[in-house]
Amino acid sequence: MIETVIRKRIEVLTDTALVNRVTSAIDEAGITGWTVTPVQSGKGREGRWREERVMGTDKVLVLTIASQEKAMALAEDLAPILSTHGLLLTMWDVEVIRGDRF
Amino acid sequence: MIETVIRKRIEVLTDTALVNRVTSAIDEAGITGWTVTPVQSGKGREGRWREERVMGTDKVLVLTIASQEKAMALAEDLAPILSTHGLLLTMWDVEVIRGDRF
Amino acid sequence: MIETVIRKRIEVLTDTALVNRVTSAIDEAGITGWTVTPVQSGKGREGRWREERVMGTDKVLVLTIASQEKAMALAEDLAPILSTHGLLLTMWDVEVIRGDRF
Amino acid sequence: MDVTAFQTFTSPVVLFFILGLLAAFARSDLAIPEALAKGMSLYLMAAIGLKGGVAVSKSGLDVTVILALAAGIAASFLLPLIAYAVLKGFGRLDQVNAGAVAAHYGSVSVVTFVTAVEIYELRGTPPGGFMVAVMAAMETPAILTGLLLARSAMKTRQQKTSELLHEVFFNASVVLLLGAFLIGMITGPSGFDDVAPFFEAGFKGVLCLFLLDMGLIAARRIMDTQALTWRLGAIAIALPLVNGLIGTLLGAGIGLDTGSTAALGILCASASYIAVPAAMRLALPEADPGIYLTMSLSITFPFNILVNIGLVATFADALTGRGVGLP
Amino acid sequence: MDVTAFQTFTSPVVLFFILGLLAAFARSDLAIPEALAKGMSLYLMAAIGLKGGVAVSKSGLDVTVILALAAGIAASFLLPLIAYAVLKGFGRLDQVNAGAVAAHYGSVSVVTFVTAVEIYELRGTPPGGFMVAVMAAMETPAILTGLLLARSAMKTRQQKTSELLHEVFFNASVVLLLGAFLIGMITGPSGFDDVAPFFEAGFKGVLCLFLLDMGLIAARRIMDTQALTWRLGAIAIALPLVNGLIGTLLGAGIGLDTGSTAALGILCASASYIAVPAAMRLALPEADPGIYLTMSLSITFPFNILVNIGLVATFADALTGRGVGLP
Amino acid sequence: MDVTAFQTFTSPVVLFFILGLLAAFARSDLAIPEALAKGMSLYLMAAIGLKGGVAVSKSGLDVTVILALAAGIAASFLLPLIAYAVLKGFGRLDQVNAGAVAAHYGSVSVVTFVTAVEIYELRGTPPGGFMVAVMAAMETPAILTGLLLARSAMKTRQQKTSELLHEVFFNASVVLLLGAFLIGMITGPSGFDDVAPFFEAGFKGVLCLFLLDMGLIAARRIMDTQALTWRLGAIAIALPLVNGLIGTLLGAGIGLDTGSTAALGILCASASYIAVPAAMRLALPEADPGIYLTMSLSITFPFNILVNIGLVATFADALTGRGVGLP
Ligand SMILES: Nc1ncnc2c1ncn2[C@@H]1O[C@H](COP(=O)(O)O)[C@@H](O)[C@H]1O
Ligand SMILES: Nc1ncnc2c1ncn2[C@@H]1O[C@H](COP(=O)(O)O)[C@@H](O)[C@H]1O
Ligand SMILES: Nc1ncnc2c1ncn2[C@@H]1O[C@H](COP(=O)(O)O)[C@@H](O)[C@H]1O
Ligand code: NA
Ligand code: NA
Ligand code: NA
Repeated sequence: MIETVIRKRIEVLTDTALVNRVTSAIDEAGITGWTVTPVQSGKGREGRWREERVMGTDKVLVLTIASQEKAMALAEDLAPILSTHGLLLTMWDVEVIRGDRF
Repeated sequence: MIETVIRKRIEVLTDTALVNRVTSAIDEAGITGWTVTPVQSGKGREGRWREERVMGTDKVLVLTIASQEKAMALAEDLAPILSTHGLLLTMWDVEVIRGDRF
Repeated sequence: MIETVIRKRIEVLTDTALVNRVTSAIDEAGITGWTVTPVQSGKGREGRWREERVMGTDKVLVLTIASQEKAMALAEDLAPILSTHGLLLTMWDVEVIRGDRF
Repeated sequence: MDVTAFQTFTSPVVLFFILGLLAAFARSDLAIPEALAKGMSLYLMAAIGLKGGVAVSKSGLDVTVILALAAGIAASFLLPLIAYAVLKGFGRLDQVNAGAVAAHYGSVSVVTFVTAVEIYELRGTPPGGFMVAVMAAMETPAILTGLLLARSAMKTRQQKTSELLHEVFFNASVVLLLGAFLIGMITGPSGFDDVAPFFEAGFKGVLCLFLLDMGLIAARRIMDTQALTWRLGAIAIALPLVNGLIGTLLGAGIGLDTGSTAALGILCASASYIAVPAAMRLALPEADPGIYLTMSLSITFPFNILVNIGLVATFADALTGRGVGLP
Repeated sequence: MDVTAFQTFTSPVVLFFILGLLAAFARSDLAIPEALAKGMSLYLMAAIGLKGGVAVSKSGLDVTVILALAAGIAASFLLPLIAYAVLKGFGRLDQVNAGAVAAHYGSVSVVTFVTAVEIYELRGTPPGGFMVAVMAAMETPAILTGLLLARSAMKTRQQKTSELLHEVFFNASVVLLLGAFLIGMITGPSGFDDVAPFFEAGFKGVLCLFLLDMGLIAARRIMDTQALTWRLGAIAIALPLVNGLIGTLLGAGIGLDTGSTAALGILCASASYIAVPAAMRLALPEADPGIYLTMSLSITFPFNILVNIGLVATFADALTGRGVGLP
Repeated sequence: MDVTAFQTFTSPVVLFFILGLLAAFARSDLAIPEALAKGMSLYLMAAIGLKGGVAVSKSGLDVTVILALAAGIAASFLLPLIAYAVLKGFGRLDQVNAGAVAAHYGSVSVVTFVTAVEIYELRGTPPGGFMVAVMAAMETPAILTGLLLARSAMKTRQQKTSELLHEVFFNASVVLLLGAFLIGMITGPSGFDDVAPFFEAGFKGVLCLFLLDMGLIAARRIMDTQALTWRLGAIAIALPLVNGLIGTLLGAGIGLDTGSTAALGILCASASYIAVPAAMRLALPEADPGIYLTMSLSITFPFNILVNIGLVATFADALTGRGVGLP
């Protein structure tokens, strides 16, 4: 049987304009990597956004796998801009294989 | 230390044609928002679908963060069309920051 | 109240070139289906990859819902190529409705 | 007919379609990005709409146009009835699936029409510009007939009728085709000149790449499908033959020129694979897309492109006396 | 003026914009894929840059060009001051939102400029090629003024100034416009001939599809918004009128020809909806995009396309004596 | 040579490439959407294939063509041997990475070829149409040599050979290039006329935007990479020089005209960055893409575009006696 370990998976929904800020926070937290996936549309307190990507208001989802401790450091670091910049952060426990990488 | 609270994350895989039905169910459940992410291809009981997006049979993933109670209301509301319309719904607990928003 | 059951959700980040290998492993594990979602960019031990999709080095995320047992069989099957081929596998428990399908 | 068939197979447009089919059968990884395929189909609809509108702004609307519109709408309403009977009887489909498939065969395929126009222009029998409006008018009536046929068997929460009608009348292709048609009528030939290098000169080249993609998709679908029986395969060949015949007779009957007669024939012969499947997903979710998409897209569409466009033209020649069409 | 207004509404470019507006209001699902829309805007910027550079390589740079650049930069720096006063006073916005909106109205909209050039060429008063460089130069100064106006009210972690300046000076549209302009100057008319079929012949057609998309987006946004008051709506009409007037006076004052005068007017009248919103997201995240995007994109942009391009032209005619422009 | 070098740097195609390099080095956010970049590369391959096929349908196939094909295939098989020796020795790579990189240098870059053809046409020495077939034939043999060289060091679960051969022979670019080539041969000049406005008139313009993207990608990769040593950088310049020399000698040796000789030279000089990396991901996952992509894409590709296309042409002139090529 292979062995799995528990790590945190963090997903941050962010404006494309802010993606560098999020990924550099990940780098600073000492996390090994991150992956950016596209987003199509959404609705929040500011109403719907849909086709505004021509206008530079499109969003992406940044996902990263990290140890509990680094994940909390990242969340701590991003917390102040979460509400001001309309970011959405969720995190949960996942099993990974070869957990020493993260 | 920042404080996190537990919320449900629900993801619904749905035909693009049905996305309005799903998002209005989310709105009706009183959930604050939702986010739509793209999907490329897949395989299910009906076989593979891959390049059929020109044909209006493409799918998307709708994700929403809600309280346990609202999440169950949403699941309840969508349950009848899950099998008839080929939707796929998964939900799990996540930690969020500023949980009062959801 | 609708009834939900617990299943495993597995997500594998993989080079587009290897997606057939991953999906056939899913098929062989007897899992009912899978869904492929796109990925935009990322950073790992090999550095950033961003715009190299013209070059055939783009990645996708393959997600599949399965019973605990089939999920472990899949993880077991993919384990040997995880590090050699730069795959990233995470899995966690989710609630699904109509769990008999999976 | 020999000439037509020959012309079909030396047209780059058709050859790119065949290349797509062969590449998919050889399991090549050749693929056109989704955004591009959608973009090309928007381009083709805008261009065909504009060209039709400009043509009508020159020729004016007359009684022939009204008759052609009426004939097209009637055909779209009624052709699903034949299809339904065959699908339930010979095809052994249940009521819901038979209704869903029937709707596809009453509606039309824009790309089949566009390819036919290209080939008919090469032959010297171009269809009238107003046939674009006929095509747009034929897209949706069949959906209503198909739903009526399937309805009594429907069990799930009903799609609100108003919602469905809205979806049907304001779907992207109807809006773009008719909108561009109107723009063409308003700007006329002089306004069109400005945009002609884009919408006219590029047209056939874009059609080549689009048909390459359609060939890839049609062939991949048929290789992946499990839903198709030989009976359904046979119907997917028979219906375009029969419907093409009916359409051509109808066109000749109301006095259309050769090219427009053939165009009405190919509109009746063609089956929708964009607008109708989208409507069926909403209104008849119990119907199996594996059946209706594979029939319309993987069998009827290639059959029309490779064989039936030529057959219908030959038949229209015979009925109208070739040379009547304005070259 | 009658002629101009009439020409505007028979131009396919404007008609496609109206089609987009109507389709969105009718809640049609017509949509242009994102990648395509981005691609079209890159194409338009490369083409307009190239054409401007080639024109300048023919005419050479002289004192008029320097004056036009100086006038454009000054306008971009100063126009936000007027806008800010109106937005805080009559518009009842707070300091941060007033500063953010003001930055949009000092900057420019590439597509408004491009559409105006098309229409002014039809009228026989084409603007000088150097106006492309003026447009590129006007994109960013307004951002700095807007930030200064909003700054004292900013509470969050400050964007590093160097980072922001970099973003502002190397943003995609400035780089592409100026880069293509330089390439046009280097290659000159002979080098441009090679690529003219792509960048020149296709231009108006691409603009049609792009404006179709802009119409869809502008109308959808205004239907979805909750942030807009009638006061802000009125300002979004008044500012392009006033700024257009100022710009036209400025152009005539420094002795530009009719077409270039009108072009400077429309640059002042237009509001950014790409570069400035992106900068505001970074530098003024507290400002509400629902306000600045809806004003610039859903009100000012359509008003400029449908009405103001014609008004500014008429005014420029009067000020410069029509016929001065080289047809 | 002066003339060639000068022409290279006033060609808009090359200038857009330089713009891309500079924009990326300045850390601008300019980017071409992925779908568009893929679409442009499909367009370029379809167009170059068609044009080659049409040219061959005019000139016919003769012994020269057979010789050129044989020479190209032999070069693709054998050039990796030289590369491998240098990479292991001077470059200090291990067996697996040396094999992987060697495969890239035996194969070809479609865009380098296409750019060279544009520039050679400007010089009055256009290569023969059959060189497109030579290019398609040279894409894959090198992959086999590279794998043989690396194989004994491979540890992981072997890719099934049949699977790999399939991937290699039916990969998208081979299928599209050869398919379009055959279509061009079948339809000939008359069939091509229909689609020429799209595939011919737009060609250089699309190439401009594509090279803009390539410049952005090449520069960003070299800024992000950590894998590159100065030894490998030097090899990435030396190999195209040596291979270009060998290819030109080969072309002159089998009696090709000036343009085709230079084209064979640049095919040998160019390194793959699409087909081969994809194959290596499958077959040699242990090899580091950071090495092979950075070398082929960020060093060899720009070197070929900016310098080597001109050098090879000059050398081909000398060997064949300029003026032999049909202008
Ligand atoms: N900790 C991480 N969290 C999320 N994605 C990651 C992480 N590490 C690596 N990745 C992704 O996996 C890819 C390959 O990683 P690597 O094998 O380390 O080069 C990267 O390009 C990222 O997209
Ligand atoms: N409850 C939610 N679940 C999922 N996504 C959300 C939720 N609320 C907001 N979002 C996303 O976050 C974006 C910004 O939200 P807001 O800050 O509320 O305007 C929205 O446009 C949505 O895409
Ligand atoms: N076990 C699964 N895991 C992930 N996605 C699935 C699974 N089963 C089905 N799907 C997705 O749901 C779609 C519809 O499935 P079905 O209703 O079985 O045809 C498929 O095309 C897949 O994209
Ligand atoms: Na039909
Ligand atoms: Na302005
Ligand atoms: Na080579």
